[in-house]
Amino acid sequence: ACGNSDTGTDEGGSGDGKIVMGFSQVGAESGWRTANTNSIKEAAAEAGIELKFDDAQQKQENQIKAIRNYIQQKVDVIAFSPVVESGWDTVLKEAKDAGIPVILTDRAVDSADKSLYKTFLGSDFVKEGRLSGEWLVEQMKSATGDVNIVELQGTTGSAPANDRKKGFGEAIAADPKLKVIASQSGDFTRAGGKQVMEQFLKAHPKIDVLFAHNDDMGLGALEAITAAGKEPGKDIIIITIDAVKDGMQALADGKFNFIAECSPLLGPQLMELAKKVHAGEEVPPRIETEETTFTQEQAKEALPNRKY
Amino acid sequence: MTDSRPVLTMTGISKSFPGVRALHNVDFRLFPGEVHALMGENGAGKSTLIKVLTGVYGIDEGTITLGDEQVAFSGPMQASAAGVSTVYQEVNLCPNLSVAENIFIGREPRLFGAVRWGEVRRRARKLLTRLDLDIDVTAPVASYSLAVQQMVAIARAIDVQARVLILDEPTSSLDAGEVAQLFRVMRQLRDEGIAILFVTHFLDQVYGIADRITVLRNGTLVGEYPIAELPQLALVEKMIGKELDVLERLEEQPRRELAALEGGTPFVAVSELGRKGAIAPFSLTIHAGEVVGLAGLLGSGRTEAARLFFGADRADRGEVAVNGKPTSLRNPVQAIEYGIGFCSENRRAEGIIPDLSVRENMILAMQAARGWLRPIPRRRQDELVEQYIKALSIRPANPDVPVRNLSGGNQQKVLLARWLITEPRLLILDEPTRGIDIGAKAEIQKLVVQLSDGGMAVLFISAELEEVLRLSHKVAVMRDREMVAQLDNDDTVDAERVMQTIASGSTRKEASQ
Amino acid sequence: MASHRLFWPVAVLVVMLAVNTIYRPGFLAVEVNNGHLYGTPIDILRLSAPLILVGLGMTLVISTGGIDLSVGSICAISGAIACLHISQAPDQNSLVTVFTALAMALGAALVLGAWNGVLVSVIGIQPIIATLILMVAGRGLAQLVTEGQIITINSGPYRAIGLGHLLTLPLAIFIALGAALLVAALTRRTALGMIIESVGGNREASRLAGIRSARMVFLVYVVSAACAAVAGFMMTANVSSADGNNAGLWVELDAILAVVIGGTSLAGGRFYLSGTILGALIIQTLTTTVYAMNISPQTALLFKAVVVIAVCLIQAPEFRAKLGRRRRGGPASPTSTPQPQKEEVTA
Amino acid sequence: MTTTSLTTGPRWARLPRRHVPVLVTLALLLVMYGIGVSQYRAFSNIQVIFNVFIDNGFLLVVAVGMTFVILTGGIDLSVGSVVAMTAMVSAWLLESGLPALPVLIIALLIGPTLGFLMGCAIHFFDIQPFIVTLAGMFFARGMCTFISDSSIRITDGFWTTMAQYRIGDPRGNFVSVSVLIAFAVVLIAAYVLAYTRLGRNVYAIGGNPQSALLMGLPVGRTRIAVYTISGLCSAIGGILLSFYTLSGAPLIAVGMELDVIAAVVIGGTVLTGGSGYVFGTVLGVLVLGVIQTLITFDGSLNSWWTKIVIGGLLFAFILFQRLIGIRYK
Ligand SMILES: Nc1ncnc2c1ncn2[C@@H]1O[C@H](COP(=O)(O)OP(=O)(O)OP(=O)(O)O)[C@@H](O)[C@H]1O
Ligand SMILES: Nc1ncnc2c1ncn2[C@@H]1O[C@H](COP(=O)(O)OP(=O)(O)OP(=O)(O)O)[C@@H](O)[C@H]1O
Ligand SMILES: [Mg+2]
Ligand SMILES: [Mg+2]
Repeated sequence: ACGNSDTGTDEGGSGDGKIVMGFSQVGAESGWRTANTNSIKEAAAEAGIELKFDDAQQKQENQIKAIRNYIQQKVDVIAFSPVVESGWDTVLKEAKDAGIPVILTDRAVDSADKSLYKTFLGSDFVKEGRLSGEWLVEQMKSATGDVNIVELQGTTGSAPANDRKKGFGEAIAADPKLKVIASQSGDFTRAGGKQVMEQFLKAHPKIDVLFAHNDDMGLGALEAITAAGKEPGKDIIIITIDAVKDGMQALADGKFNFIAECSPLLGPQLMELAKKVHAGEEVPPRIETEETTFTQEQAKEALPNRKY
Repeated sequence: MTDSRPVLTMTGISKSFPGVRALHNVDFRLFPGEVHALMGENGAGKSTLIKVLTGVYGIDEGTITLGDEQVAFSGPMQASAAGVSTVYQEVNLCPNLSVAENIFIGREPRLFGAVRWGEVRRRARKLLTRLDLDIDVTAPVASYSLAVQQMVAIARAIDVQARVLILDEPTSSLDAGEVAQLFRVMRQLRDEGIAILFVTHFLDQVYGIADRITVLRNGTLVGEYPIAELPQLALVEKMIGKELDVLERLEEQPRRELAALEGGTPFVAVSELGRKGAIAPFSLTIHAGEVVGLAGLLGSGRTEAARLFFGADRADRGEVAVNGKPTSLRNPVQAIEYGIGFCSENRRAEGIIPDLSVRENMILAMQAARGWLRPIPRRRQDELVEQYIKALSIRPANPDVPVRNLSGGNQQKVLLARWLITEPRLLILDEPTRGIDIGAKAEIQKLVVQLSDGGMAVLFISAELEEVLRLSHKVAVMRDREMVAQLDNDDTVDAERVMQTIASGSTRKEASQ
Repeated sequence: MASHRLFWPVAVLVVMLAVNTIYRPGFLAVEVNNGHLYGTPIDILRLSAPLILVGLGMTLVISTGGIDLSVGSICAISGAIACLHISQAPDQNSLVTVFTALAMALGAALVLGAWNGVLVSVIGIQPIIATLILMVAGRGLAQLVTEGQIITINSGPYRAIGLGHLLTLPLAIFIALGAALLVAALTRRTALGMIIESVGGNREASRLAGIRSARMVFLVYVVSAACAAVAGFMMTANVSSADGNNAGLWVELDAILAVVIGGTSLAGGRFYLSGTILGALIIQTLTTTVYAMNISPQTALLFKAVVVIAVCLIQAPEFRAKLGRRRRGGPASPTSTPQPQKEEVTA
Repeated sequence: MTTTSLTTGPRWARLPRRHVPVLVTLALLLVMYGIGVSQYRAFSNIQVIFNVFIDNGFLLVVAVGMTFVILTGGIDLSVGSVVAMTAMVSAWLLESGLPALPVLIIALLIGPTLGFLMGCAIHFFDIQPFIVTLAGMFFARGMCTFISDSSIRITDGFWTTMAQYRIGDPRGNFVSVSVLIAFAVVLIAAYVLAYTRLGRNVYAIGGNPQSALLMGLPVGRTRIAVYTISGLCSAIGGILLSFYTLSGAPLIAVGMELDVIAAVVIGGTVLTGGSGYVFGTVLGVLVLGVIQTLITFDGSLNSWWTKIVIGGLLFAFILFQRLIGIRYK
């Protein structure tokens, strides 16, 4: 069932006319990622696209290997979520030479040669950070005195961590009252977020705002805040990114104050694009997923039909 | 015979380990063209003196002069570069490397930096021929018995064009033939003007080859004597500091008479027991209270036979009966359950647990037999350990030092104690007196006699044929991994007769493989 | 005093705490909050509990000359199984549910430990590779259990494993302490410890002394898995959720480090449980220090590298001997002559 | 290392015995490849094999260095981080405008220097290699994020040429320059281990360090040398990786040390030292590469099944390797 036609034509495609897509996923490092994978798999099945899926386990080398193998298998479209931004030129060139179009999802690459891929579909991490920052600036307009912010970063060196930090930093620069007094990596995990927050709470008697680079760290930090005898959402304002179900629940419960969405449900859009690209249609070079932000009220409304 | 100026002078050497003063103000001289025996009891400090000389240990006080220069080697590498070639006690070879490589590593013949393997093998073969050893030099050294390994280590040392050759108990597991061969080579080297330092516990060997003797006792120098001025008894007295009556008593002991043991069921009877590639099928019975000696030359398969008795290797044919009941000895645990104990010849690889203390090493077998859930009470441990430290005069007499810090001979005693403590019904002793000093050896022999009188069966293996004959009721003769004869040890049997049996033993060589 | 085996690890720990206290005087402060003791030292104790547990098992494994890389995965699997069972139960707070969950998860961990044990002791695969298999596949199994999601639970009794209190102190501390005492009693009150050490010190020799070496080797992997399972409960209970991918990630490395800092040699042989516990405390204190002193994540690893190397230098007798000699400007004193070889110096 | 005489039975029989583990590994690798070919059509393309080499060239080089270390009975956990650090430093220096040659030289010096220092700490202070190299791992990884917490692109002409130059046949099958470099490293290492004193000393130390010392071998020097060699190989691996990805990224090659150790051990080298061959290591790397290729060709596994299947394949492989190997023991 796995073999596709290999009848000498360079531009393959299986005999039954089904589009074959090779997709290399970063890994399964978070619930968000799993939702992303599921969305793509479901959408592919729905759209009648044959999906060859590979999990790179957070290793760029594995993704490059996977892409090379897709080229060998002469798939019709290659899509992948790059683990890091840089380092793709060589293999993308090989794909181009083999005449296989490439779509990037979720994360961008920094190739100077934009012809190496057809389009990018995903979120803008910088924007997510900025939206969070802007909301905070708005909230704190009337505040007097310094506003002490602590930040829980994602995995050091990863693109979402870098970009979200950047976007947030840019936005709060608008108000000199807002100060990031401590910033540590919580590795995007609940345990990490909790452990770091515990220390923040002890080292800094006055914390007004927590900005976490994802929901999971925020959820971990919640526990630390409660254990310290403070009330999350009131004593400390909590802003996170992602909007996974547990995070939305916390928001609806009034424990979080604001979430910038980062949607994993790229599947349908990706399949649309794949079909277009395969048919040779022009597609815009950059497509951002439709994303929004949630406040506590919005969360209460949205929660019942949250899929992930 | 000797030059007037020593090639090596050590003066005022002192060396302490934490809690032990191994050497105290020792002087030592070595002249070119002499064989100099360094004598002393176990733990007297012989090996330490050698290691201090070659820089394995730093010295606390004293000076070492080699030739005209004062030296302080940082390690064996420097020492051998300066012309001091050493065979340390215990076999120190790399088990994973081939025989040829072990001989030449560090000074392989090379061409443009590349080792010439063909040349290495050729020269290794030649060198071993000189020692009368014909073995496959490409096989890993670990595949040979300890005795062969010892010969390989000697070969390595004598190939170096050295000024000083040091041999620390090189003969501990060799038998007469190899020793004679080694002595021939040593004499040759001596005549070439090389100074040889030789350590052994065999007095005959000392008197067979040495020119002078230095005696150490408890880390201090007793004296230096020309061989002619120190008769055996005086030497023993100097070594142990008192007259050795034990030894004499044992010498006087009558031959072991074969008691009326043969009638009853033997404790262990094996028939046609064998293992492919190791030993041809053989049959042997051992009765309670009987001492059976295994005689044979190096590599004749004595160790292999003993291992089958203990289940250390699994026999692939033949039958075993313990107390008349057929059974099989599949592993040591089972053998121990039957009351069999086995003291291996290779104390370093198969005997001591270096990290553990003397106490733990001693009680290990007993504890293993009791199971881990029933630890031996501390009081009982103390009793047992104290008893055997005294009986075997183990030094230092501190049960809590790691056994690795003991001298070679004392480690051997600890192993012996490990099995004696279990009070086995059959004790297999493979070279139990290896590296053990003369006083302790007598003690051990006495102990064996005592225990067998008390009903313990013993399977006794020793490179020293006299020792085997002195203790055994019955001698089984091995040759080429085959049991060729069994002799009742009566008046007609002596070393010569055994050697003859070995030489003329039926050669069913093909059948053995 | 300085010659005691635990002197230097303790000294390191004290220095680390002192530095922290100088940086922030409140570091060691402990106050009562909601009837519980609350403060950084308590955090360190609580957070090091899982590491201590994993370290205990790892100590035994290493003592036999082996290594167990799969402990992280086993933490994740056991946590996942327990949380999955609880999350599916109608009443998450029921003690019966929680105990069934724990029993199931522990059972699974024992099976996995036995698997490791068989590979190493019966089939004779090198420990590092044998346990690497489960390290890789085990993550997959954990995710298979959680289906790649984070399972959040809301179970008071289960939470208590990670966050509950007893006598004003976190329960986790008592669990770790209890496990440590249990393992210590099991190994030091019986002959098990000596037997394990002898297997690690010289496997062939202990076989010939009548020890069932293979059985001992098998056993330590099972014990290690059991310890990892309990650690897995703590990790997941601590955040009330099971994350198949991240729970116990890299804990094997920390555990090995703790064991080695504690003075047990990776070559096998003698083991020191109290050393391992100190090692775990040192590692956790180091992590906490990074947060407490707000060392930027970009330089945190450099900081850790420096501390780790300093810790081992201080612990190395060779280093102290050399340092001492330099300071005194002369050769070493007679009593402290360095011995070039620790291993197997036989006469 | 061949024996001249084939006439005597035992000698002839003994010769291959030493090589049995490697031969078994090779046979199993071929079986695995055969399974791939029979299951997936495109698997039989020559380029698939070439890709395994292209994609694992740097891993191979690093594994060769690790083989030296493991042969002495040591271990080097720092390799993955040193690879990343080398790539990172190269990218950073190139970005700051330094020409290719000095960058190469500097980058190639960092790894061996760190290796040398670690070797010294291990030898002179008698600290366990595990801890020392773990600290080295923290240090090198720390340097990466210290230099930059986001990835740096390489646009240098030399680098891009090395990355994209294809050496191949007219039918379009090709290998990259890195593959040739990797092969060169393998050959040199094999030669060093088999024919030089350094190489033989490595084996001797692995066999029994105590004996090696008493036999007058330069144990300290050799120990330090192997960590330096491992550092050098990691540095070369880092350069190859920077060719491969044309960038330096702080999080690249995380956990690579385990892959490398696995490759070396699968290749038949014993972790306690003293026995193993570079050729075995090559096979070990190929085994991991082929497993990875099989997984991507299948393309139907989800994330967790991927891990389980990798573990399962690894298990099956090692089990057969062990069981078949035992027979010949
Ligand atoms: N590394 C060490 N650490 C502590 N003590 C040691 C060490 N090496 C030797 N000793 C002690 O030094 C003393 C002398 O030992 P040495 O090995 O020199 O004896 P020996 O004369 O060679 O004895 P043997 O005849 O048994 O070989 C012994 O008491 C021994 O316990
Ligand atoms: N020509 C030989 N000379 C000596 N040993 C040999 C020879 N050929 C083989 N061997 C080795 O001898 C060993 C068998 O000897 P084993 O140890 O059983 O004999 P042994 O009678 O106990 O001798 P030893 O006195 O050496 O202990 C085998 O390991 C074999 O490899
Ligand atoms: Mg000695
Ligand atoms: Mg023997």
